Amino acid sequence: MSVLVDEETRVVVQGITGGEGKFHTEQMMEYGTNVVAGAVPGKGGQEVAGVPVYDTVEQAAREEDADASVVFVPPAFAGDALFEALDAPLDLVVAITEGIPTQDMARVNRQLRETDTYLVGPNCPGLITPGEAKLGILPGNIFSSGNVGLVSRSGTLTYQVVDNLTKRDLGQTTAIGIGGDPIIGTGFVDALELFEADPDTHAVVMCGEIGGEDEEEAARYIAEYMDTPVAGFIAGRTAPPGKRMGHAGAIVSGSGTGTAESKIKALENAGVPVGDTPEQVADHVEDLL
Amino acid sequence: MSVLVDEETRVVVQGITGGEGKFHTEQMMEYGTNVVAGAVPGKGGQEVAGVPVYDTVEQAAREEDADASVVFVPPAFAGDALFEALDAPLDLVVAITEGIPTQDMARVNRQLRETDTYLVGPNCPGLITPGEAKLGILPGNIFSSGNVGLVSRSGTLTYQVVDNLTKRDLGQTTAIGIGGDPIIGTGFVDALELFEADPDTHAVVMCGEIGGEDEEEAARYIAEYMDTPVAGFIAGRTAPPGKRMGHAGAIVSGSGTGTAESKIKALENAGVPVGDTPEQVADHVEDLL
Amino acid sequence: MRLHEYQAKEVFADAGIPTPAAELAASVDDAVAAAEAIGYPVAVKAQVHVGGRGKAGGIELAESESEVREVADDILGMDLKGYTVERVLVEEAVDFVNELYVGVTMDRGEGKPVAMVSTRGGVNIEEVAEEDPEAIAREHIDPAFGMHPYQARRAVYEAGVDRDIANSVARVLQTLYQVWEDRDGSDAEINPLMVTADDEIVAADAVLNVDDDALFRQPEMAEYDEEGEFSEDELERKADEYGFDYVRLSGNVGIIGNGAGLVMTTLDLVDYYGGEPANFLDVGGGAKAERISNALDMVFSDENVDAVVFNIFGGITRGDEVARGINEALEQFDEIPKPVVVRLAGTNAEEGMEILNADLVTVEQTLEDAVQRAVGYAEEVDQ
Amino acid sequence: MRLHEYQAKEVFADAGIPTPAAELAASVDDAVAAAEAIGYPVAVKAQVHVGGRGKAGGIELAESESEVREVADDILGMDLKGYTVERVLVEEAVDFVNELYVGVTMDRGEGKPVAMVSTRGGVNIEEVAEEDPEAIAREHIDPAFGMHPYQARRAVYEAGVDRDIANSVARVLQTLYQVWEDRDGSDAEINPLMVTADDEIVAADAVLNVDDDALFRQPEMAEYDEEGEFSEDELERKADEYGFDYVRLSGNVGIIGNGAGLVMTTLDLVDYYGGEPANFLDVGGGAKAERISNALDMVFSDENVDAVVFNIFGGITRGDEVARGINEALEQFDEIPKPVVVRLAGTNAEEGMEILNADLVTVEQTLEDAVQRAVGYAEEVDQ
Repeated sequence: MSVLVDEETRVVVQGITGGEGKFHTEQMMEYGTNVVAGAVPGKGGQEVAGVPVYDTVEQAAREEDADASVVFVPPAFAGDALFEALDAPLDLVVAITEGIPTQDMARVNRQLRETDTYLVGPNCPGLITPGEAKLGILPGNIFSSGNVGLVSRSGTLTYQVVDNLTKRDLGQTTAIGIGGDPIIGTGFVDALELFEADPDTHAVVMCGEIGGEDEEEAARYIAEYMDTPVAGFIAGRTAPPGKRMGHAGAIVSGSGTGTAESKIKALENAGVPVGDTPEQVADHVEDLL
Repeated sequence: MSVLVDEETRVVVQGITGGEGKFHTEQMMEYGTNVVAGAVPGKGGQEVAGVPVYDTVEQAAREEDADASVVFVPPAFAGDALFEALDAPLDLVVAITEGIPTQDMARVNRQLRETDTYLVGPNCPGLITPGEAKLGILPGNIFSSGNVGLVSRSGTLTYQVVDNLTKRDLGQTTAIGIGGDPIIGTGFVDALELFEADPDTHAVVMCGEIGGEDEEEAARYIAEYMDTPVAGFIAGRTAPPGKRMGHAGAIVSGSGTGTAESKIKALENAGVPVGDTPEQVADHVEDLL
Repeated sequence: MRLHEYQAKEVFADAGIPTPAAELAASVDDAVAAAEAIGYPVAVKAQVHVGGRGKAGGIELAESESEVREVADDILGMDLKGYTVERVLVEEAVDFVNELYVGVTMDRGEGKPVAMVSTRGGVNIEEVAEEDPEAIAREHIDPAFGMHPYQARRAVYEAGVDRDIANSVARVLQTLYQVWEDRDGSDAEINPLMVTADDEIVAADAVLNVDDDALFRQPEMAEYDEEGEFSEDELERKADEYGFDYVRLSGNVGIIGNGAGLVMTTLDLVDYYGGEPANFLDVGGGAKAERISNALDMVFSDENVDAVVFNIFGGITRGDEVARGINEALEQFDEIPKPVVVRLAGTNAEEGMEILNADLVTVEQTLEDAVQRAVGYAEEVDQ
Repeated sequence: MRLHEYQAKEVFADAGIPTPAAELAASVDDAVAAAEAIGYPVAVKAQVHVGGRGKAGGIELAESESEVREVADDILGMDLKGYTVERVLVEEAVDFVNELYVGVTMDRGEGKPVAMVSTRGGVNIEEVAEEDPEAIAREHIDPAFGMHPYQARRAVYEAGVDRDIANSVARVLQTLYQVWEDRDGSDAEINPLMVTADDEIVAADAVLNVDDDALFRQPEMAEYDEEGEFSEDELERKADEYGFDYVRLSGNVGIIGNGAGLVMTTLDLVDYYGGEPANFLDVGGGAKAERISNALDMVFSDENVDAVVFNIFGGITRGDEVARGINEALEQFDEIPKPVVVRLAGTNAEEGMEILNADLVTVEQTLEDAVQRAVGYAEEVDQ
């Protein structure tokens, strides 16, 4: 089993006619993802990578029975594309786009709370159920099927951790990159809930980083509601206050909130072993299984 | 019993320091309404009609444990006053103000759907549970306590119909003036639901008028869900198309929707006897009880 | 409040919607000068607040100076459904291959704005809505967020607009919605939105109605109102001055009351008892003596009226004040112009009844009796 | 992107928030002329992007021409926390009786804007927030509706602002929110908002930070950015030019990687294995040869750096392209300036490893080994 996506998921790619959209559509299809349509205003009637393009997401969803989308739309138009996807409606929307204005995301987030859609991202690598489907830009070859769920705020860090897992034959149910922006759709707690409810996920790896309080909130959720064991990793122990470390969300505030220390402590208090290195995370997962 | 208001209802008057606000606060208190506070920005600390005034509705609700408000705020500021009341939060908000811009009401209505508050009005006379409390500007003396629920889009027409009822000893559980604007909070269906759930309401009078489709919708609701008998009246049989008959909402569209004829037919098809005159409405109620 | 075509086009053009070159003219010479400046052919369009101007002869094409002179002379001063045409818009005649419809209004049932697009523009859209509702694509707008760009696009594609012009039409619809929202519109419409052979789009007509209740925060729209109608019905103009909700009808029983529902009911009863209402006149809540006097003046000024029923159910309005107002108003006359039947109920009704001068009016106790009595008087006069 | 005080005040004043009379000056003579025009006393304020300017000597009062000359001379050219002061704002000194705080920012946790008011203005508000959170009234704003006027009033009353000035302060907060929303602000702040003896309120300082991701639709704000900082850290300015996410730190191990989380992890591992990171440098996704070369240039230019670890986990980024970029960059040197350890994983990593010129770099297979090797090199150099 898996969470959010599997081989049945019918995917529409928003922005399929752009360079990135086209390239990753091909990559996704090569991996086995069931991409059924593209959606680009004004490009309806065309074909990209063998799938039909529609002018609106609603048309694509209606005509091709799509239930998920992956968004490669440029940041200036991405907020509108997300509203369109929520309104189609779709069950899952994966926003790869980096650099969406924060106020646009606050509005999208407001609308999201009135829907039953899962939004993953933005500014994320997407998610993958190894051997079934990937929605996004993750390199499929490093993943393997198994019983570890993974949720992470960072893209390449996810790859690093997955690589360590896969090399020890610790395969994954689903790996979700939730994105590094200050305002994202699916957060740690949402993902942990999904993994907790999935009988095939026997352990979860949670990769957090400095900034915000999502990891602390996740720790409270784990302590209170989770039976599935969790191992953790937190990036940014050496980040100075007030500096943005690449991700718009990765910033330790001047008043000292959002530090790695506070997150690690919260997780450890919730019984979550936190690795000092990605290798140690794999050690912990082996112990937990 | 009654619906929405009784002698326990703790009322804050928004706009209590204005002429109308003050006058009707006194009238309401004289009738027995439990007015516990006023709310007017900048007037906190004053007293009107013996009740304390607060700067914000939230303060008034918190300090005096109010659960309802009556709004006498001028139209330019009334939309904001309604948002404030919904956010306090209160269980019931009665908006007397006439002339609130329609787009303001569309926004209030949007917010209303996310709350559990009943908004009655705007542009309405309010509501009354005879012998217990009135919230609004209705003349208390024509009402009497009994088993007839009443809901009406019009103020003075309500008085006329109530007068006919009272003179035959057909007292009322609660009478609700829902207001004559195109966009209102509590509609016919909401009010009918409340009366249907009230064991003491043995019959309901519904006074509609031309414009919109609320009466048709109410007829469908009555046919499908109501056991309590309903008698009806529709004002505006002689109204020409395209002319606004006083109420902003009372207009028969050029294409012929919103006519009295269509509303009467819908009600009669739902088994609701519709009176040609207010006197006949009272006849029907006597028959139904 | 309804803007004239030329006013609505000004507002739309300011917002960035393409409109044809045009000039307003109040005389034949001005119309000719405008046409010469714009270049032929031109359309000469009556600027009055009535629908179906084209069919009624209020819009004519002109290909030359002499034709402009002729049609402007015909249209200026003509009576169009009761309104005298005092100004015409002289406008570049657009050579179109297609006519679309775009509009925004408030959907009362949903309590939300709705944006509409149809490829069947240039005809009465209400007829299209009835005959073939599918021909109009509708998007409901969340009033909290306003119109999302994808909604404009979706409506345009849904309506079947050609892909070549879809983006331009979507932009016009988005702008139209923004104007509607910014200006507190009740309706905003472009019909037809013309499409030219080289895929340009132009607003060939324009409707913008503004919410009267919002004029306090729309000073520019209120100014347009001042430039408004020249030749409305005289009584309706008087009602505006007095601040009454008033509608003139064709019967002979004048009706005055307080509260829209009760006044409508009084009209209905006049009809029910065999009479014909001459008007709807609501004096509103809390009316004092002067308002009462003004209301009587209105109804007496209507030469169709043969008798008057005055029906007040007091809530805020006090019976004694109404009675005093009626007395004052009627005492000015040597002879009461038309018989007046009064019925007072509610707040201070008894005091009112006592105050009323029974030499000047007929007093009845119930609504039904009052209406029947007035209908009877009107029939007597009528014979 | 952070506006200077004088820029933020321009924006606030345009929106209707009262600000003191002020002029920007780049020389002592200009400062004196400005003060003469404004009238004494004036405040002379360093325009640099650092907090706590006052305590650091960057803000001084002057009562006369000679005093202005003296303090302007002191401040212009001074080094303020690493920034050279090139301009001062000469401003009317406001005679206040009270200092308030108003601010708007995005509450990440809630995913909503939050507006804040406190009567404890004029001091570091983050300290107030920690010591006495109750002293700051907060209103969360629904981003669909924006700030309702009642919310501004409620925050102001909740904060305990005097009733006499409550409405004016609420208006300022409402305007500040509107500026924040219209300008795509990340933070907007007035601290202190001064209250004078006759209940006037004046924005004595102003902060407006704009969301970098929204600059494409904020051309006016982007222009302000051009007038921006004169004397940033040279390496950080270079990073801006190259378009890297870069943060300079104090250690001696230079770090280059792809992806924020992985680069942070690399820093953490350098620390874990006993080294000290010299920087955070993220080349981003899909980096090609030129970017790789630029990244190496950045790290080599940092004289603190003794060794470099280059850690790539390819997703979009391809190991072979990275390897070629590294070779190209290093082949330009007769002698490699600092030892470089490279670790490639993910997409085309094997190809990359083969391509890498082992004479120029040290290749490691795992992240842990690469970091340890680089830390070792740095220690050697350091000795």
